[in-house]
Amino acid sequence: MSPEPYSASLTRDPLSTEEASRWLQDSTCGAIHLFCGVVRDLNREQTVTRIEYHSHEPLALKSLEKIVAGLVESGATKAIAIHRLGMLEVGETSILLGVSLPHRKRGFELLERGMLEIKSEVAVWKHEHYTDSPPEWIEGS
Amino acid sequence: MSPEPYSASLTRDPLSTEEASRWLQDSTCGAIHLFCGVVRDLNREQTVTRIEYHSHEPLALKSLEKIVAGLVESGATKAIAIHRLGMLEVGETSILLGVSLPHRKRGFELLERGMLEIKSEVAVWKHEHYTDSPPEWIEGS
Amino acid sequence: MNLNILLFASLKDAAGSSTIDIKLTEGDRVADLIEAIRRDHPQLSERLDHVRVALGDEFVTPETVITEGAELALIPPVSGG
Amino acid sequence: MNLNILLFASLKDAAGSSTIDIKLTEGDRVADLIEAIRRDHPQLSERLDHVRVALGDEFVTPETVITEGAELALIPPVSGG
Repeated sequence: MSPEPYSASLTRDPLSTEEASRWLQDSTCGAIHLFCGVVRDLNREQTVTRIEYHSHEPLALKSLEKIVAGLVESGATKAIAIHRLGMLEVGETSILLGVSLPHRKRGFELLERGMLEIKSEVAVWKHEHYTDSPPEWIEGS
Repeated sequence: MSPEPYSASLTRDPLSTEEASRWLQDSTCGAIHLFCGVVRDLNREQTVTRIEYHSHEPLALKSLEKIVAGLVESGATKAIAIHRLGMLEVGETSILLGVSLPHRKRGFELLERGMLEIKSEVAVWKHEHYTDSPPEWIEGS
Repeated sequence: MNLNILLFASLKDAAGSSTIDIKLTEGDRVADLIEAIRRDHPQLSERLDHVRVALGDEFVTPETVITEGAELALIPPVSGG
Repeated sequence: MNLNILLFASLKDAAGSSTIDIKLTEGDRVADLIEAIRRDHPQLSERLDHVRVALGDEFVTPETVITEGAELALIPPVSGG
């Protein structure tokens, strides 16, 4: 039995582009695309110090799996998505989405579509912490 | 004097997405996009065993610099391109292009544009090696 | 039947708890659950308009019939990625 | 003046060398260089149609005047990335 050509996971550990890229590697593929969503220091005009990511884990994992399976169905040879949970500092990666395919052309749009789907479907919420005010839940993005 | 927000280089060493991603990291950026061009085992219906990348180095470096500087001018906070030279095996990364920016939206098109420019402008040539026939120069792509 | 509903994000804060208990009748649907929550937990009411309901690891529609022991969750608009 | 022209990829193979020597006259342009190569190195001729010329680390046009000691290179269509 060959393993699935897609992989979805939730983790509390730091994300590694190198590991994702190794997982995506395939001798038929000339292109590996990676997107990293990163905690930045500014949101809605407030200075962000860190963000805690909460999740309904079974629901989030199921959606994430559907999304990467959909990318493979649409032409990716392999697709991987890893969402990090827990408390993240500015500069840390919260989401890593990657695809590999024979030629790069379709990869850009597949990655963009995957990110839109993750942002609208995956049951994860940001609890943003600020320098000057109490933490807030972000709902909708 | 602050360092340039773009970086272009040619190297004979393996490329690392992790290093590129670290270089791109910036506290104002919520998005890091990476593209890896990888040696694949099939081109023009021949089985490729490995590819040697040759270059007019000063010319290639200058073009690569112009391209990443152009990506910054068009909205990337930082941009990096590293082209590998010498003999590469199937699965090894020959080009790594990356951008970081506050929001992901424009990153996909910037990366796509950068790759088109690299493919048409940078003085690098593939010398492809095959299982069943002598190596060939690839000119134009 | 008694159901224990999972809450997330601002709903959890508004309820002061990560779950609420709701009493439903055999044959009740997801839409009835939402009405029951509005009635029993008025402090959640204004947030319910944008909430989706999940059963286990799947989203369900307002017409879905709820059965005993269902693992239900209220899902506010997500903000992951 | 004598110029040493850098060759790459299939041009290098066709010439059997990574450089060729070309004699030009003061005031000659890049277009004249190409004509001189066609004449002195006919085995390169058919490949010259798609070649660009670089001076140092910049591409130049057929009108560019060539000066003594110029570091010229013939650049076939590239295939990097």
